[in-house]
Amino acid sequence: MNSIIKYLKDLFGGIKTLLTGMMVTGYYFVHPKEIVTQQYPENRKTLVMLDRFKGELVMPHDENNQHKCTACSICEINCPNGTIEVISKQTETEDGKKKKELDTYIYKLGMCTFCGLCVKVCPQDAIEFSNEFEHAVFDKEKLTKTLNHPGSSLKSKQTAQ
Amino acid sequence: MAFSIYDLTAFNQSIHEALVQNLSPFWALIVEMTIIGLVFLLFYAIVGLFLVYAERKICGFIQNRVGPNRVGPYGIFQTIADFIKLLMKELIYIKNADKFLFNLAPFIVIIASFMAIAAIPFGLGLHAIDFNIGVLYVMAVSSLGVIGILLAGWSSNNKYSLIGAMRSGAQIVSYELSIGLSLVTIVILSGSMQLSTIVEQQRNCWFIFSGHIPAFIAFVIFLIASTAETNRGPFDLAEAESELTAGFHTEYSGIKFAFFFLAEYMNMFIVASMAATLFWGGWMPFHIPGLTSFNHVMDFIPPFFWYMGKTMVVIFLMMWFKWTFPRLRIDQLLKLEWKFLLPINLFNIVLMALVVLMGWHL
Amino acid sequence: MQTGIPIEYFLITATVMFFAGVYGFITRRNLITMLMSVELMLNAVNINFVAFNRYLYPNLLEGQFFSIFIIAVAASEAAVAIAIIINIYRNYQSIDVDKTDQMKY
Amino acid sequence: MTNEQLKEKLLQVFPGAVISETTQYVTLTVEPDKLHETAAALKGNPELHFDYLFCQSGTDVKEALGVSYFLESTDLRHHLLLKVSTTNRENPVLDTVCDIWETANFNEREIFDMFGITFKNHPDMRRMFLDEEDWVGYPLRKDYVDEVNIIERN
Amino acid sequence: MKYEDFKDNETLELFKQTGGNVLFTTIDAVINWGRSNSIWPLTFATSCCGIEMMAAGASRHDFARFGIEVYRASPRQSDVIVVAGTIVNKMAPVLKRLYDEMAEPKYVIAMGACAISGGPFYYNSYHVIKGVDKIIPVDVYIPGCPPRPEALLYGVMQLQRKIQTETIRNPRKQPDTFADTEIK
Amino acid sequence: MSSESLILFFIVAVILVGGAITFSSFIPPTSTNPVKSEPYESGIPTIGKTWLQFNVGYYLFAILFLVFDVETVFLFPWAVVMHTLKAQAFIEILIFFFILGLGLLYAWKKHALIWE
Amino acid sequence: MTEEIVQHDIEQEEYLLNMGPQHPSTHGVLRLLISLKGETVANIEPHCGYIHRGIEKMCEKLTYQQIIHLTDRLDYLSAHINNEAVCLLVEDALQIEVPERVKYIRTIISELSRLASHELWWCAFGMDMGALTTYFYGLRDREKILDIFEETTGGRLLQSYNCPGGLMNDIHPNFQKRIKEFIPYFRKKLPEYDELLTGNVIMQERTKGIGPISKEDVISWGVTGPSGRGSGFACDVRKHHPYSAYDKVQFEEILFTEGDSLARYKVRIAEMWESLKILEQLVDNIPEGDYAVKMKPIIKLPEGEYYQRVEACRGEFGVYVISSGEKYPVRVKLRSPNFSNLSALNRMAAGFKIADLVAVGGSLDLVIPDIDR
Amino acid sequence: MTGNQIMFILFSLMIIVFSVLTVTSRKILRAATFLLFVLVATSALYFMLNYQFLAAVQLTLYAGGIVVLIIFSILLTSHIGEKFESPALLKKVYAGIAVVAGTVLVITTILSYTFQNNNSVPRSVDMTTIGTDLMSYGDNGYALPFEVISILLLAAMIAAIVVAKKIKTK
Repeated sequence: MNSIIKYLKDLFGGIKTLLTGMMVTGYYFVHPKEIVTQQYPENRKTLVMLDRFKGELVMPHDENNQHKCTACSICEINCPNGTIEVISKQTETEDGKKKKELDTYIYKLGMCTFCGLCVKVCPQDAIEFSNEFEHAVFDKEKLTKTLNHPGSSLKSKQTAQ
Repeated sequence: MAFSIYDLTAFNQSIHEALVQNLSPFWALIVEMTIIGLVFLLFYAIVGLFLVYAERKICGFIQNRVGPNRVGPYGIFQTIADFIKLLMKELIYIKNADKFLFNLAPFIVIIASFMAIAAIPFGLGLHAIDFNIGVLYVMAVSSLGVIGILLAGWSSNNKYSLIGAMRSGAQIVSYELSIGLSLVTIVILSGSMQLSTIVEQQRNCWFIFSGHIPAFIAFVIFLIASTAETNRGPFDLAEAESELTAGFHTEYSGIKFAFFFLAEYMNMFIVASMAATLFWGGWMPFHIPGLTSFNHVMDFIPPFFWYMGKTMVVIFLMMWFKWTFPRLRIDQLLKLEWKFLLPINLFNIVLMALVVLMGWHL
Repeated sequence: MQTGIPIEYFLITATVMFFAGVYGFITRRNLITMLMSVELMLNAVNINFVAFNRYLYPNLLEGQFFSIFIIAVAASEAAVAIAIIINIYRNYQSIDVDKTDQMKY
Repeated sequence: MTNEQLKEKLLQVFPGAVISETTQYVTLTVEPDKLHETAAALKGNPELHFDYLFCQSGTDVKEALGVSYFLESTDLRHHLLLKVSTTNRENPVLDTVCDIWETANFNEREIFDMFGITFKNHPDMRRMFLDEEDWVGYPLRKDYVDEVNIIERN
Repeated sequence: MKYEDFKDNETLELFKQTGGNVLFTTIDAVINWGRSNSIWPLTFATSCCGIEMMAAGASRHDFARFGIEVYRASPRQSDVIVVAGTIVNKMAPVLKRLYDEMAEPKYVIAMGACAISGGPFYYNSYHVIKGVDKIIPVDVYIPGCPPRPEALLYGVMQLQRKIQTETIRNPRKQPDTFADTEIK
Repeated sequence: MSSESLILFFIVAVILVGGAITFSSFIPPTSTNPVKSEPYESGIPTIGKTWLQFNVGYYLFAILFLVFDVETVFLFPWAVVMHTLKAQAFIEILIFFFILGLGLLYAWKKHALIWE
Repeated sequence: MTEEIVQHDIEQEEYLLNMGPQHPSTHGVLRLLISLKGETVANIEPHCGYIHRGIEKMCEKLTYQQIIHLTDRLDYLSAHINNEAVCLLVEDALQIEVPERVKYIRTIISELSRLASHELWWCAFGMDMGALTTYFYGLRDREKILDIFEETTGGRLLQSYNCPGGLMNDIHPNFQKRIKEFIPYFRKKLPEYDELLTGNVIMQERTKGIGPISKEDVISWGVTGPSGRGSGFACDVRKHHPYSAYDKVQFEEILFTEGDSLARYKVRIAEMWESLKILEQLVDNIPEGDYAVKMKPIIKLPEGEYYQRVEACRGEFGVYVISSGEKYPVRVKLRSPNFSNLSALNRMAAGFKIADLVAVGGSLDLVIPDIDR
Repeated sequence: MTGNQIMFILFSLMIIVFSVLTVTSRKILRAATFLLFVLVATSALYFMLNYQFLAAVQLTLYAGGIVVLIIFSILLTSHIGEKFESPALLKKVYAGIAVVAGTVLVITTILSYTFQNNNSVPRSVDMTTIGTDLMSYGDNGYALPFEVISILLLAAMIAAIVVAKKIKTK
């Protein structure tokens, strides 16, 4: 007799737990306002990235096409996996002193791991992360970027202050 | 009766007569059959595509998301896109596979579901064949599908497939019994196996109400067993994704896979139709004895909509199961059948016989 | 219903089916195929019963009931036969009838 | 048990043991041939009862291939660093401890994979991560060179 | 999204070089519409990017909107293999095999730095494939470590655009260089 | 309509499936490579034979199914006449069930209903 | 003819099935070679290395700051905790006292990581069991945590927020507000998890008594974290060797004694409640102060050996560093919890069915890159 | 030609061809599949003769039951690619001669005998008749066989379990 009671108890107890589960899913089915989906390409205009989001390394240029990078290569040394390549050139200033200047700042987006060390160690705050995340391309070569704009130059001390 | 305005028998008759007058009897038959075949084919395709779409949307809403919405308004063309894609996909032939059986398996699965649909009454005068053994016929034909699954699993020469096929075989044959026995319960109540008669008998009160507790138990068992029979929901061991990748159709690609996929949904539709027909009165409108005006209002909803509505409710229940429950293990699955459903079912049959014996169902 | 088809055609079909079963039973050495041959023969007999019933004694149902009972018996037979075959297979790793003539029990 | 007490206890159990305290843990250094018996005693002795080997690491420091065993007693809550090393770089062999601590089974396979130290009596001495058939060399050794796969920076 | 909003349109134009007559164009349009809106990925993830791929499939971002709902575990039934994570030397033959076992037409998305170039494991690692395009042909590269789900969705849209440039008359073939590459 | 329409259904289904498969085996792009036609097993070549290891559980259920299937089929005619024959049919089916119940009980006690 | 009859029992033959590297239930590229008898698993042989990236070797060529970005990619679900281990080790070795604020923030983010990780485990476990909806509910709630991470650290999954001596930047002004919004939200959602999966009779049947392992075995195999605590092994590093701010908060070490899959499941669910409790205690009490101490640009650890253990989401994570006084370490050993947990899989799941193997694997919550390193 | 005749030709051809294939196919699972076709075609013949219940029983038990069981046991005892060795030529010849002789003999007998078609009023074969017959005693009653079937099934079930489980204890 006990076994029959247990049998029935198992049966009805089991059914009860199943119904409890169905209540949960049923609740969400009849409450469409619980839907959390963000419809990405449609909401592109309104989509705001959180400001610290690390999407891509950029080098800000001001309106005179000037950046702050002095080509000191600290970022290149600190980068754990060689994402950054700073190519500098020697130029002579008016007073005859030799001066190192940025030629090309190569950034391999396809390798970057967004650890943030480069931005952290940069003594000039010349680089920063942007919120851009739409990078997908068909051609791998497109992922190697030159950060300094063509014809850009170092921001002079006076304008910086 | 008000719903006789939707009686299609006369319409069918007129077509039939027009054909007989103009053609020889043999050709008349052929033309008639062709028309029916094409109509059913169309119906089959539409239902299949719709069910896939419905499942996606329903599971989407259950899961707090919107589901497909980029192909056409609300994504209604999603399944058509899927179909075109699958049709334009390469078919892979497996080395060492038994090619003949490998190709045969989808045929068997699809044909089993297609033949079963022939006997289902969709509305007043809307069925292709009206057997006097309709219930048994549907059961018999749909039980052939399992052979397709077994052949698919074996001929793929793949371990996952074989395990999946064996599981599926054991599962389907076991639950076949429960389906059969719960149908027996209804046959006791109605005293007929002809589907049109069974529907007709539910004119005033659906069997799930007039059959008291036994009919309800039979309905629950039928629902569980048919979910298992169609390899769905918590019983999808044959294609248990987390264990056997894709189960018995692991090696099938492109359109052949699509047929297995389609057959799953069609089988679901067939069992849901059977549930609606046998327990919920098929295309019969909902009537409350005594409330004449209410009954008349109900009568003005066309039978086909009644039928589809009831079927969709059952299908929705099955989808709800699928998206809620964890999957059973194979031994639990068989335990459920042999130690719970089968004894309860046998007991239930005796109970129903008692009900009929005492005349309580009237 | 039976317009146009003489009963002989049914009987001939059944005959061919029956002797195919006989041929299989003689030549096959695999127990399962032998079982399948037996099923063929039983099925042929069933066709005869039904045809006779329909054509010769349509006022009776004996042929049909015999067929139904034959099918039931065939099912039971198949169940036991398969159990035995599988048991043989477990012991001898083979279901070849020639290799299993050493049944010990 | 504090480190001081543990040291005393260890000296009591293993007379003449080499004990140092360069890390936060008491360090016991043993010769390769004594390894297995020391390990068994460390687990078996009810007052030491080091039943949990929480880290086992291969080392390649100053020409010596070695293994460090970090032990903890789950009930007495004291720790020990057991070290063993061999200078035979051609064919280093040490005793296995996987009959004492089961977790050593996989760890020793890993050490074999990375350092090439073979463990005697290990039930299943195969490479753990790298390809069993094709891979040549033991990557974590200091003298490992691989010109095919490694791209050196700068 | 408008055509101009996408990146790398130059490469896309290269794919479009083949023209066709009206009939073929219509058929192509229909087929490409089907294909591009029903991209079933293979459940394949090796590391971190796999988690973001899962996140992209979840309610918040909902892959299923693009018709990518059905993750198939069998390569026979999947259309795209999203290489999410590092591929190491031991895994490379497996990946190649999986790719080979997929039915045509098949696509590859390289997701994340590891799959594109080896990422953090480019230098000094003895066991990492430096870019999955050394093993199988890649259609779309999605940088990031790991890329956020929106970036993956963007990548999928890029793939859809690429699929829409295909024609039925000269179907996309596996480049010869990969056809019989033996990977050790 | 008569049972002849079944044939038509059969033919329609065959044409549907066959047509689609034929279409699909010629039109879509194909490619060949050595491993494509090998069985898929999580990306690793299959080890050993594909043939499944032997297990009692699998076929015992098939046998039990067959036995009970026969029973089900015999129940249908009974069920149809339950209305008209009443008590007579009821007693007969009780005997029938009693005997088969013994079988089920036997199987239960012998643990034949447990998958192993 | 008669002599040829072999009387051996057929069940001794092995039927080998590969599960993985590409398999939905191995959560990555683990390969399990299973010997089957019928549907029963006779023996499981894990084959690792399908994502062995040689991180330990790479660490020997990197400075301590740079090592951190590799430890992120070990167990990516507890990335922050792994980083913390390295940072704690460096700070200990250099005997730097980090500000209280840093300790608090680290602890909060650790616990958030743990919550996120356990939620993901819950999704994956539900999916393994076939309850597909868990995947969506779990990830829906996890996104809330990821938003908190992203706002403060700039990364969703891999935050890279720690650095030796403190943090990369200060917390976002919204940080506390967001957490205080999240806690009640999640307290409401957690019971739903129980209703949907934990209580479900199918789930109970499928996990109760499946994959049992005793306390002695757990200790011997070195199974730690929730998996170990499910067998009664008190191995919570937060409790026994407190680091950061764990000595300042009240929380329970969840211990179950059954040792089966259900116990491991329940430990994780209970740990989510505990994490919420810890968060509540900390979030309002973050002290003012610097977010990092000034470190030299090149860190050189004094010659010696160092070991640091922390409680990652899946168990005890340890870093063992041998330094020769240079800026690069001589040897870095990363003690990964999953590696030990995996080794006990055969012990747990052998003798059960394939479906049970999936359940046991799910209850161990393996992260494969952490195993292979 | 009427539809009936076409159907008959189709199905009898199917039966003949597939029965021959069943016994000659060298792949066992194919043989089982051909057997399935034979059985389905037979059931179609029953449908044609309007024995609908019998046809459904044939489909359910033969095609859905026995064939499934046979396929199951084939799956367990033989693996893909395995072929039978062709039977010895001599055996084939002997069997062939015997079978052909038998077939010819029977067919000639059939053709030489004139069947008297009984044109009495056909008895309806709807389910009520079948059910009443099955449940009643006396002339058209089959109550005894009906109950005996249950004993047969019991015996078969016990036998199958005993045989199958026997080795388990070993």
